[in-house]
Amino acid sequence: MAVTEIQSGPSLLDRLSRPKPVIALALLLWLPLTAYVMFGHRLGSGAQNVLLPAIPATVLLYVLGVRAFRESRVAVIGLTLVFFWLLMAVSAPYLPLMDPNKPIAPFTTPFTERGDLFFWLGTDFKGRDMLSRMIWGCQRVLVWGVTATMVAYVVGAMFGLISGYLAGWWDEIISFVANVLLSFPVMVLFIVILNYLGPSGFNIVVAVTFASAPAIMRIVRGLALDIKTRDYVYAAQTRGEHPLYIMIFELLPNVRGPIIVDACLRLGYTTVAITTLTFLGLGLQPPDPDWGLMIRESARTAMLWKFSYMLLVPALAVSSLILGFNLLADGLREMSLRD
Amino acid sequence: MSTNKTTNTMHPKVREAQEQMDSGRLSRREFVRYAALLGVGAGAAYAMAGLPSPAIAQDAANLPFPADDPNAKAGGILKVAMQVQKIDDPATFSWTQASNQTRHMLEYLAMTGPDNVTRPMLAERWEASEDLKTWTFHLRKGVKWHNGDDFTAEDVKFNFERWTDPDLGSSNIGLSSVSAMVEEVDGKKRLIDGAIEVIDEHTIRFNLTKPVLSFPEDMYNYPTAIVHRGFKPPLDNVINGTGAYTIAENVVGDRCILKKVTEAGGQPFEYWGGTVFLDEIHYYNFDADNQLTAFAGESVDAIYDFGVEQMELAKALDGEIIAARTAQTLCCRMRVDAAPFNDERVRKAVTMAIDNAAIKPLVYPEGGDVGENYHVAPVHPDYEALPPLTRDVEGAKALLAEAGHPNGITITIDIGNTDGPWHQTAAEAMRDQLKDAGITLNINVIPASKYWEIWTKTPFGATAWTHRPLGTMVMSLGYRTGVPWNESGFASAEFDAALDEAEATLDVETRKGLLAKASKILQDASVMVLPIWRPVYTMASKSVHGYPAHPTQYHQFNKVWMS
Amino acid sequence: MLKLILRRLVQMVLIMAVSSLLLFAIFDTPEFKKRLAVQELGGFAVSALTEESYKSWLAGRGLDVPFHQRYLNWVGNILSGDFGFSYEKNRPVGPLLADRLANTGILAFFVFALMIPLSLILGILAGMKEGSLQDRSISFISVFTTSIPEIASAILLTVIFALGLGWLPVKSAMIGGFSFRELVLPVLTLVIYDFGYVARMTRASMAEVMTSQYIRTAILKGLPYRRVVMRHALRNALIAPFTLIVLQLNWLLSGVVVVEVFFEYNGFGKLLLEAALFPDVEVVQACTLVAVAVAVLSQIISDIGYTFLNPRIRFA
Amino acid sequence: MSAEAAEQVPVLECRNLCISYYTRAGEIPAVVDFNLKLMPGEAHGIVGESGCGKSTVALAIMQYMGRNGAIVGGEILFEGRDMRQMSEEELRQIRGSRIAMVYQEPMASLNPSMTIGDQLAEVPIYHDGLSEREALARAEEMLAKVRLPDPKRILASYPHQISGGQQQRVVIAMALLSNPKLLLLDEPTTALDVTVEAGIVELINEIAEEFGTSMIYISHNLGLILETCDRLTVMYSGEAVEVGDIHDVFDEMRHPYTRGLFGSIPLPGADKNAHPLVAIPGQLPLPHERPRGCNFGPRCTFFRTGVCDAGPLPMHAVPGDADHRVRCERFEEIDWNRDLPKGEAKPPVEPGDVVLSVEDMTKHYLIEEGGLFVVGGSERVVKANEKLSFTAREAETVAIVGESGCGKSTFAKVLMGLEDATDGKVMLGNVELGGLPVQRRNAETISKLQMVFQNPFDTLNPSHSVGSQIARVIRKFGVASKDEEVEAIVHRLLDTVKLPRDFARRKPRQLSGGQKQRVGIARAFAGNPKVVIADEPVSALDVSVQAAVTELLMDIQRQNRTTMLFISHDLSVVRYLADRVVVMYLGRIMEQGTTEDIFAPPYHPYTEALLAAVPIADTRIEKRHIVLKGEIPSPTNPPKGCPFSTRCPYMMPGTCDAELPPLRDFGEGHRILCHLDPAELTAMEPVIKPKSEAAERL
Repeated sequence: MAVTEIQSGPSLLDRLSRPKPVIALALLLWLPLTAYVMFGHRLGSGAQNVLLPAIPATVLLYVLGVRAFRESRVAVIGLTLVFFWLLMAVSAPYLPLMDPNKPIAPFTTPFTERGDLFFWLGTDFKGRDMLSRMIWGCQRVLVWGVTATMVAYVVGAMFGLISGYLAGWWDEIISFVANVLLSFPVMVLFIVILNYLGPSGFNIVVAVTFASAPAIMRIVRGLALDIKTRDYVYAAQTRGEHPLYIMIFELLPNVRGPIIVDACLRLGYTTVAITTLTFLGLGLQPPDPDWGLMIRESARTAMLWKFSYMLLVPALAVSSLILGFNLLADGLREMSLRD
Repeated sequence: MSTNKTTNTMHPKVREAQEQMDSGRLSRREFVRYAALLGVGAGAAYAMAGLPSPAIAQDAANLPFPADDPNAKAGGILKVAMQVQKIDDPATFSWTQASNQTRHMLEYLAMTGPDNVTRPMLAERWEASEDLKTWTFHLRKGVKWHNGDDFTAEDVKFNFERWTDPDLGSSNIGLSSVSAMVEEVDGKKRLIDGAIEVIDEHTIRFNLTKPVLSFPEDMYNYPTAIVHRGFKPPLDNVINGTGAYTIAENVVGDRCILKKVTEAGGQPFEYWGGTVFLDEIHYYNFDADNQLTAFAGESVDAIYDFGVEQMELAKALDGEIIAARTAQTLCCRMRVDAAPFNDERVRKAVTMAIDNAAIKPLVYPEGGDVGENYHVAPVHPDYEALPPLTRDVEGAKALLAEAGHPNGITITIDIGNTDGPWHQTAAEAMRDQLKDAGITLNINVIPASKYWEIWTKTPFGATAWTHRPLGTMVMSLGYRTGVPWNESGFASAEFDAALDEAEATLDVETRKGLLAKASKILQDASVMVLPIWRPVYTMASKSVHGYPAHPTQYHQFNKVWMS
Repeated sequence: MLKLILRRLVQMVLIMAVSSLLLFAIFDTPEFKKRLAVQELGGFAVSALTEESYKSWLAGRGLDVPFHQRYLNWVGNILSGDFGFSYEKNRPVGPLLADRLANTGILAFFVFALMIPLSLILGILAGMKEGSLQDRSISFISVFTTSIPEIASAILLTVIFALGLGWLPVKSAMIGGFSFRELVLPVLTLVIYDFGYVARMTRASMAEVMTSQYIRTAILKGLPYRRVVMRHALRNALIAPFTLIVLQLNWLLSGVVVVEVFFEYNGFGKLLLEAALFPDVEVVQACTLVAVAVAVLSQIISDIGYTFLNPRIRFA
Repeated sequence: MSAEAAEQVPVLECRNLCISYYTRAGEIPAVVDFNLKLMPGEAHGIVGESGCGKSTVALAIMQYMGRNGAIVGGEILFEGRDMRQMSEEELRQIRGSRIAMVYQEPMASLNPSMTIGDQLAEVPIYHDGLSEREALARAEEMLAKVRLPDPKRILASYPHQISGGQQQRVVIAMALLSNPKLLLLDEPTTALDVTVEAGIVELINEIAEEFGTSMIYISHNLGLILETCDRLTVMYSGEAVEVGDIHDVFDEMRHPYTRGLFGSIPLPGADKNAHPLVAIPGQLPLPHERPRGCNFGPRCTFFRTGVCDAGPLPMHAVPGDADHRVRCERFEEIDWNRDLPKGEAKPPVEPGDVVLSVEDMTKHYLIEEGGLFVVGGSERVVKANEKLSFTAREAETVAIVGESGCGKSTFAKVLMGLEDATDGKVMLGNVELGGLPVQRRNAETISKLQMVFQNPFDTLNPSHSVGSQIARVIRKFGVASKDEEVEAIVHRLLDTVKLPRDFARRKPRQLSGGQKQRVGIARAFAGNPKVVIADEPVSALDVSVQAAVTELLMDIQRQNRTTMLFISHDLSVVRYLADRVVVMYLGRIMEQGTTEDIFAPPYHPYTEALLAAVPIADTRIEKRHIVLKGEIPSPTNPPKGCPFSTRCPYMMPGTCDAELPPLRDFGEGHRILCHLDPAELTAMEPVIKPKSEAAERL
């Protein structure tokens, strides 16, 4: 269906590329995926049907994105990488893949045939198909990564606006708390928090929020401090607007720009964090596939040239995703600098 | 000492046994086993059995160790990758690794060799009364402590007294032998007076409340290392032992360095066990996952063990893979007093829906035996096969329905992977099979440390049990009514009685039967899914000679040498 | 300036107090205590323990006293220079931590020794000619390397240099004593992940300076290009990266965890992780304090450096 | 003269210079067919509005085009040699030694992390191969030459440690160090206060005489050009439209744009009622949207299709004066005396009764240093406003004049309720505002008092559409609530500010500066305010646009009989539109009275200096020459006694710097705060008078 829509001419695309429809599409892509990954087991059999609408949405968003960013090659490359994984995530249940958790033929090296099955990327030490594990693996990283980042941003932006705009004691207190959190090395914070809450996706969200919200808060605070000196804020104040109104309608829309760039970078960091934590055994838990987990599980068995593919596959996968985020960020920055 | 001297003092049962053997009811090996266990020097026993003695020292001192390899070279340092643990108090060791660190310094009354035969070690020989309620140990003379003291019965007494002190929290108190010297007075265990009699400097007798068969085996249980009578924990303060080596440095989580002992209390030290070849034994701390990679990286000459998932890697490495068939297992037990498993039908349904024979190859493609949902392994001499289990999905469904779960049931198993990720593999295999019977198995993977917090409490958990030389041993450790390690909460007087009987019987044939009876009770109660008897794999480089493959990974390097 | 430092130090102490109290509270929960017992006595034994013998064990460990009291004692000990005792490693935390920090210190030293010149030079080269080919290629390289998380680059390097070419050892446990060969991979891993970031920052700041009006002035003064770059541009361009680099110290403390765990390198990060999982309260405490101290001190250093490099603040 | 000129080689000659920038949109011609001939010792002015390419020319002469700029045609001859043919090394040797440049923002043009000494010394070191010590010595004497006090200290200090004026003097000193043949000045005083500017201008003129340096002086301010230059080029959107001697161009301009320019700046004699300003219609074309033919065509009243838009236009010499050239096809057909641009006169407005009265309004700030966890945070008092008292009546325009730091914006803040007055009363009608923060004011009070802001790029929120921002005000002030009503009002307001209605849907970035200001005005008047505070509403706009906005502002005011407080530093604008003037200095009112009173003796010494400082682009005007010494003191530590005492030429030691001067009343609310006795004050000569008269006096 996505295809036909695209064929029906740019006019539609133009209409779609206005903010509202884009957001709608994003939600259409995001909510099902989140639901599927977070509550899939509750949805029981046929859970994958929720992903159906997400697939066209993804494709459509990608097309729009490419059109919007065509000025910057970097951004387009980044976008492509990210959306490749997004597409994989939403369409994984529909792809002709073997069960990622089913042991078939251990230690099958890539591009070899076992019985009537051909293993593109081989199988891991339990004989689970690496290809399908890699593809399924991106789901959890993406969902948890993005969720965590978003939550962190809501929190960070909120406090940033408050301490930036209201200043005074608000600022003193918020900034102090931020300093406390910032003076822990991120990993220490992660370890302590996750060790306390126990390893799980939701706790990762909490941990990431604790770890990144302060930094975000600082950025937003800085922007707010700058913007609040602008005459239009002054005008709003002299109009007797309520601080809340000013923060939400006058400040927030104008901090959006710089934040989006930072968000892409941070998505990268979060992905790194999740993978790393999972590798350390503090993150997502087996058996469902996840890149960090694949590394963790293979690290013990694959320490040999001929088995190194077990490590390389997830390592390269995660790197490509992060590269995608970073390039996207770079592209966006580049464009924002141009005009 | 001469063979006939041995035969003179030979336990009457030995003759009996020899007859059994001759009449073919007892395999030669089994004969050797308890000839030795009844105090006959193993060498002699082998002789009687007409077996070629497997390089067991023939000399009168009947040393428990293999004979010296003629082209053995003295010297060299053996580097082993293993978790280096805290060794404050041997009596409270929780892990084999810790005992390995001390094993070449603190020795045991008996020693179970790689061949699963138990021989006298610090004891020279022992005798059991007819009823197996009185055991007399004759201690080896000329054994010296590193501080120059002689090794005497006092040392042994001291150790037993420690083990039976409940506040020490030593797991030895659970050993059938030791527990048979303990009485419970208003909820507090204590040693029965007169349970231990010191006859003379080198003779000590134990009077037990019930017949115990496995006394010698118990004496090579990892926490039963004999410490000096003056011992006070922590060990580091009183580095003292009878072994050929002593601990020069022990840094937890880093390394444990053992050096050959040269002098004891001023005089040159003369090790009772004959020549040892290695100058030093180094343990370097590598957690289970990394030992093989450390070996691959040639940081070490040998490792403690590696998991089956690493087999392919091991095969690809240049070294010798040493596998041992064991009674180590994964016991997925259901707590009989916790819903839904307090309903026997549910437990039965679970066991019926699972086909152990199908699981084993998935988990351990090579080596190992199929488990039969009770805790006796084919490697045990007193094992007798029960009628084979058959998978019955329909029956399982029926039982579930009967138990009030007509459209299936969802259960959760706690997996700690305490003995490696193969636990999880097994659980996953079980999950796939249970599906057919409408049972949904959620696998709750938790960190090992967390698992140990709940291993006795969780309704459904997979606990790793280590190898014990006799079938009766684990049965009484884990399934007698109310024993501390009864993780399933299984309580059956019938079972206890059957087990008592088995443990009181020497005759293998009869004991097999009796143990089988107890086993059947346990199996029918469907307390556990025990799918696998795992093999243990370890690895040593080609330059290491005589590296033993012990079913419980007890290291005994006295005769190991390096080229 | 002194005021600022004082302010930060006061903050540091406060932060330390707050965080350590929190940690103590966290680790005081029964589960953690039980976990500790299990780790020490083994699961079998613990469940064999009677209630009172467990209590006596707690007492023996000094875990029975309420945690605020324990906290106060602990603080007292810290002030008297005693960092407590490691349950897991069975030795005083002080020397233990010292060893591990020393190892991590060595690691960090080489990382910085490699990373700083590399990133600064690349950054300057890129920033000098913004938009040029040289700039774009350097920028891409740095984006690329920063996109490979430590764990991934650790794997890549191991696979290539240790497993593939067999030039370097797989693990860096250094059981045979210190060895440079074993240090190479960890250092490279950290450098690869980190230099790109600094390089990009340097580039940005250099590019900004090069387009600034005072550089125009300098050029239109008729100064030779070298002089313009070396004397006028560099100093201003290096202010930002400098502070950044110092703050990387803090970042490194996170980075080393993965690397040390992966390579079995016995450093601060590995210690921290092990302690946290054990749970070895006082070690975690001590590690956290160190981490905070490093963070704040590096903050202070970067402040001082910043003011030193930047006369606008120095003579404000 | 001409004979002499013939054999003389011009210092600089630009022939058909064409400069382009390369952007994503492609090549954009920045300067087209630019010609210029500069004789030794001559000072040539280039005047034009933003984006007309005047700075580009300067940089092109320096051969410094940045990455995306390039000289695409013509030649630049420096002393007869084409600079475009020179090697980098040759250029380097010329830059800074033979040709030197002075920049618009002194602070930004000095390296923040090098001492001024080092930065100065570089020049002789690299151009004349002096040793460091000699170089520093020369730098020191040069600093003395540019009248900087205590050169030694300045040599050792960093740029941020000295004031803007001093920085600019340093930059000039740097330029003069190796005695250049040619000095380029790019808006050298724009960033400075008027009284400081005067000092710099004076300095520049002296340099011209002392060193005989040829100068190219770039500015948007005709007045400054008149005070500094001999010849003048008027540029419009990348082209020189008129070139000639100052007096030819000022008195007999032959290009419609030039005349439009003069028509739209308030000269003495201009009067908002009798002779209102005449704005140039339309706005500057964007570089890539220039019309065919005459760039000024679309805005030109004399435009004729087929003639003006035929194609590229050449420069024509004005008959009888070869040096006077214009780029206009029709300049000979136009009757320059008859078709004078003339705005229709408007009836003067009768001011009503007092709307706003300020009595002894005082605002002090407490500055604490540091905050949480600070050991010994200290406090300082900043006296932003001291005892301000004045009144404003309905439909009246009161101008508040002063330079930076005079406290005018603080005063605005207090009025708007963003700050509380520390003391005194501010009455709007019968509401006391001084102690009433905006949150506690009711919608009506708020809507009565609105503001027009200075910076057009800040005044609108970039992320909301123009319409919604006006609508918000309408709703907020309860003027209307139903969507259609609101929309109607929005459209009406857009009409009144002469903007097309469909602008309502546009985002601010799609508007030009002038248009943004119009929207700002519309927004201010949306709630039919009684009082509007206009904070330098036009100072950031281009000259030709300024007039339009100013006129618009006053028309609306006239219609609604609004009281306007017009905050400004530009006396000529003030003189043009204000009914009454309040002169502030360091938070105090120095003088106030009707416009006539202020611009005629008796003056307050500060007012006098201010008047003298303001450059006037009128050749018929003679201005007395007063240059204040020193800089404006920081309001955080004002001088004792009279705040002006540190710079006052009439300073009487012992009195002025000791106690506060008395307030002297000269009737009709004309009050002066000064120690000089009234007689002395009255005896002062007028600062500005017609030339002829001045001639008689001499």
